[in-house]
Amino acid sequence: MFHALVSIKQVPDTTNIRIDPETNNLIRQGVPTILNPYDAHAVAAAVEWKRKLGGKVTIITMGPPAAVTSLRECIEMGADRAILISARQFAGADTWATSYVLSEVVKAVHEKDPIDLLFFGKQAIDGDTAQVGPGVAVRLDLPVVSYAVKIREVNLEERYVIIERKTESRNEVIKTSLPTALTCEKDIAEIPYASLPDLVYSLRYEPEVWNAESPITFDPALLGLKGSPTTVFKTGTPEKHIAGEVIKTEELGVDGAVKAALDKILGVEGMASILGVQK
Amino acid sequence: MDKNQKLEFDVIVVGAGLSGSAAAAIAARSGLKVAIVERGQNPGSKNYFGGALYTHSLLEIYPDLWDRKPPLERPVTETGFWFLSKDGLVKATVQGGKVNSNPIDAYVALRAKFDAWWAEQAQKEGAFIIPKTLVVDFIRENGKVVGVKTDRDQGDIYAPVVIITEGVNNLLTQKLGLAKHDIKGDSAALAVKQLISIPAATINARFGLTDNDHGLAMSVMGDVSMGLPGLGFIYTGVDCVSVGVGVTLEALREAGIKPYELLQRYMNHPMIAPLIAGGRLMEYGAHIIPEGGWKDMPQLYTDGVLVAGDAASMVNALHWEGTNMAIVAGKCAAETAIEAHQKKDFSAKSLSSYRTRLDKRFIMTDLHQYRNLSHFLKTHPDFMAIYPTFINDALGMFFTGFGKPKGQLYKDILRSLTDRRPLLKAVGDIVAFGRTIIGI
Amino acid sequence: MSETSDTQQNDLPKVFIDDILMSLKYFTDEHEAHLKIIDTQVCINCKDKPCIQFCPVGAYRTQDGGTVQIAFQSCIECGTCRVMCPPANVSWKLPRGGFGVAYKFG
Amino acid sequence: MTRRFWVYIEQEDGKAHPVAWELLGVARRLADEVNDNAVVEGILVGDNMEELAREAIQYGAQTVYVVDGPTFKNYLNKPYTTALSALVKKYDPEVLLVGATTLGRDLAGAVATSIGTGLTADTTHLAMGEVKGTVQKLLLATRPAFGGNVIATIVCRDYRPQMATVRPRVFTSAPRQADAKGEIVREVIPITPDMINAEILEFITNDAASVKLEYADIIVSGGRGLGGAKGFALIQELADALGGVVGSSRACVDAGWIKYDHQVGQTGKTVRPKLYIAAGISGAIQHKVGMQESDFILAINRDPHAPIFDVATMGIVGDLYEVIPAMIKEIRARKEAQHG
Repeated sequence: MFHALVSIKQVPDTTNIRIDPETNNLIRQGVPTILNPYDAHAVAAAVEWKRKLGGKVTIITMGPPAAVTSLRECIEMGADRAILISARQFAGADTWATSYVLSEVVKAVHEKDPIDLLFFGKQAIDGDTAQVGPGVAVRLDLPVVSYAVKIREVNLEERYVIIERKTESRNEVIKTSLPTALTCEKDIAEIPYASLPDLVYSLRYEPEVWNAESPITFDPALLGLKGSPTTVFKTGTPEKHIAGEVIKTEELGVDGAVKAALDKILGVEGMASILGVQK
Repeated sequence: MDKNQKLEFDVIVVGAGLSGSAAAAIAARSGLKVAIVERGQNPGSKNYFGGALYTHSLLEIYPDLWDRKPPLERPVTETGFWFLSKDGLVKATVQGGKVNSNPIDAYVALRAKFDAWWAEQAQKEGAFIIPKTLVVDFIRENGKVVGVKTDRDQGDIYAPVVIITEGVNNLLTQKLGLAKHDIKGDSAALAVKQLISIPAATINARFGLTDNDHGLAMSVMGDVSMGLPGLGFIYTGVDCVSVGVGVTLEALREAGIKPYELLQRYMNHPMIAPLIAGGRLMEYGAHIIPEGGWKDMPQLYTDGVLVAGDAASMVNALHWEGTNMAIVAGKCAAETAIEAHQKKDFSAKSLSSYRTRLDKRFIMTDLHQYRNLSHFLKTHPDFMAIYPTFINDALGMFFTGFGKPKGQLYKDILRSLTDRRPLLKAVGDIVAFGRTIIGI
Repeated sequence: MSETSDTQQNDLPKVFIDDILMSLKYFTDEHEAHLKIIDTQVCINCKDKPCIQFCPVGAYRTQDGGTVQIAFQSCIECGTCRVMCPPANVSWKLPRGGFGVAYKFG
Repeated sequence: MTRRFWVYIEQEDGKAHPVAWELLGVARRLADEVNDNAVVEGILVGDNMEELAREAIQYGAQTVYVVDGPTFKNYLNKPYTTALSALVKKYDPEVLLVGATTLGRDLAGAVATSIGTGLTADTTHLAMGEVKGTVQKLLLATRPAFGGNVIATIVCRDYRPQMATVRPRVFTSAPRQADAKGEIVREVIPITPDMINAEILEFITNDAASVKLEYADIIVSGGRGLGGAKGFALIQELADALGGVVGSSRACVDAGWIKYDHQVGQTGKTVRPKLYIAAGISGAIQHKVGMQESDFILAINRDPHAPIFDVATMGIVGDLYEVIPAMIKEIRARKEAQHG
């Protein structure tokens, strides 16, 4: 039996975030929270392989009680079990403290119900750090394949998996032993459109809730803000760009405007050599 | 829970809007097993209006409304008409007196927020909400509707009675043959709106509102629609202002204008621009209003089916009523469904008591009374162009006619009307308009 | 040829609808276009192409050769084109459950 | 005590990723900001790294620590993490910078966890600054968050090294000095067979990677103003003349005029080339957020009020179908004049 565990995060939909021009604060009003898109594809991949091999998919997330919505969405896609790890002590965790909590939870699940593949999205769209996946893998001493675009083969008898991952310049096909951790690009699998019974089941599903004391205990010194090596020193808004000179073909003629523009471009240091043209 | 179990309910409501969630709440409260099937990500995510909600209808569903802390914006403490000319404004507004009722008659609201809450209240009454699911057809047995088909695999849901509150694009109602025809371009308006973020204190200052417990809801006529049959509006939320304009579809097409440019033109009007200056666009949207009312009303029931709200063309275009009709009709539909369950009879004949219920309320009376309004506007295409501008000129002249013989002033005022429309025709317009709204 | 070169009628101000649409949230269905032109030739023969004007999100655009193309991704499901396309040449459906526009305020 | 500013020299098949030289440049600046006893050093892991190590010295590494051997021929997370973590433990650097590439992010996340220190990902600005309650200056690592709407400066007070991954193209490359002197220190990190938990079976050329917008020096993008798919032939011609690649606004991708791989913007790629030419692009916010960091933006549009001009370094108001052919002609003429 195949057992996949997927670690997900509920995030504010960053495509909807705006800045208040007067106060420079984030406007959170009307910003929906969603299941991190890369995580959704990771869940889809886990479910796809569960359906091929038989077995089950467990979802974990560390977050506020409202993250139940995202867990239900994973159940809707076909996951079987969902765990919400939620407690005040976890608040303010950076990626290091987060990977500590998640790795402890994965360990606890694994002890009772051994895991073959540990899925993450490649990064969360609110922080874009891409660190939690590799972090958890290191803590658990698992091989990690990041930026996975395709799972080619999962062999439960011979205990290996073949995964295609994307690097900057090419794709690599990597074989690792099970269990393996992977972080997923969107290409890994398409989001399934759930059947109505699956959807209805998910709407009624109540995830297990784990806190800082039960069913497992954590080292309080490693949790939340206290357990985070990094802290936010300050925040601000990106600088506004200032409009440059605008010329008109009406006034300079087409050739005149083109020459003026090229002269200005070539006037920038280093530009002439990039364009292969002298100033 | 067994995933293979047949999905069966006592009542299916199609659409978690104002009407649907009201119907679901009433039916669930009586102990029926109710499912609301909603196509949006969440209840409210597809719903859009100007606008204001009417307190009487909310209280009718939840007498303990205020304890439930509804997410309303400001109460409407000033309302009425603004008449725009090219560069001027005449206000005919009411505040205090009858408007200062307890509770206040109307509240400004934002539908995505309100409808999510409204559906949650139905859920608390026991209704089961199935979001992200589109109803595409009906399940029929012996010619009777016994459930709905959705766009999902194994997507059938069964119930002996289905309440359709699908909104203005009533494809399901049409599919059942209940609607005689699709929406018509001359009796439906496209309304476009921008929701603009402005600090509450600025809103209070600009609109002359005492505090955040005072709000304004205006219908704006005249230059706003460039002479097309249509109306503008402006509503104050707590820290946002809704500005919009609605024009009949036919007129929009004939004029060949882009609705969002018409809206921008209204927002740029010298009397409107200062009210929203410095504001930030929070959301843009558009929706069709089924202004045909009575004339476009489909058959409201058939075997196993009831129709309510926009899907049933329950809109009073002149009074901007629609949400309250939708809510009350939803309640009437639910009561009918409850009665049908008691009688165990879901035939059209049994469900015909829905019509009786509606007849007893303001809904049918009002819709009948205003049945000729869209016809009037169609046959008097200049009505919205001429009179608001005239009012501006007339009052403008009246209040600036210093140092002139007053007899001449009145002649000038009269001429500013007759230049636009011969006197007899103008009198005819007014009489016809009066007859239309009185319902003769 | 520029997208901003549409001739302006009346005294209407120019509006960049794409910027305005940034205020909207969509769940785009990558697999299914809910709006389709039924017969491209009908659009080529349609002289006025009022859809270019009346669509409140400017989802209708003309292309080379006079065909009309729909950016269904920006549709807000109002229904205007279903009702007002003169030759009724739009196959109009609602997006699948969960997809399409999702108003945040309404 | 020597304060070490470390740069991980990312390489693939013996070729350094250009971000490595950018990081050596910024590390030098950071080291100068604390001045006392600060050194810039490079870390190199791979097979046959001698030549690359010398190159790193020419780009400003005072010392290069090299972990060399067939075990490290291709990047694999575990052996590389083990090697880098061991060096960190041995030398206790103050700062460790890694390129925010796919490979660099994979490695940095694992290393930070294994040595137990803080890591700020995907930074776009770095400085050494005073922070209340600390004696020495800390690395102030600034990065965009929430889809670029906010920038946050992150510090790591109590753990070392202070780690950051840095976006390529944010900093300029350090100058190469052929006669630069530096030391190459060979390090031996034993990798036991059980530590090799992954094996690369093959490499595949990635078609999508062939549209290398993110790393292009020159991008010519077309928008709806092209009026049709055919317009991209002209865009391609200009791109060819300049030696650049073709980008697009979302509208054209939606319209099916060009493939998604070319899309620049919030829902496409974020680019920061030296030269970005936006032709017939109105400049919706969604597009601007993807390209406004470009060094030089030339906008060509008929509408003088198009919002693209707000972010353009230079704008030409005119018909792109007149301007671009003229521009192609002018560039070709100037190139010929140079070579001929």
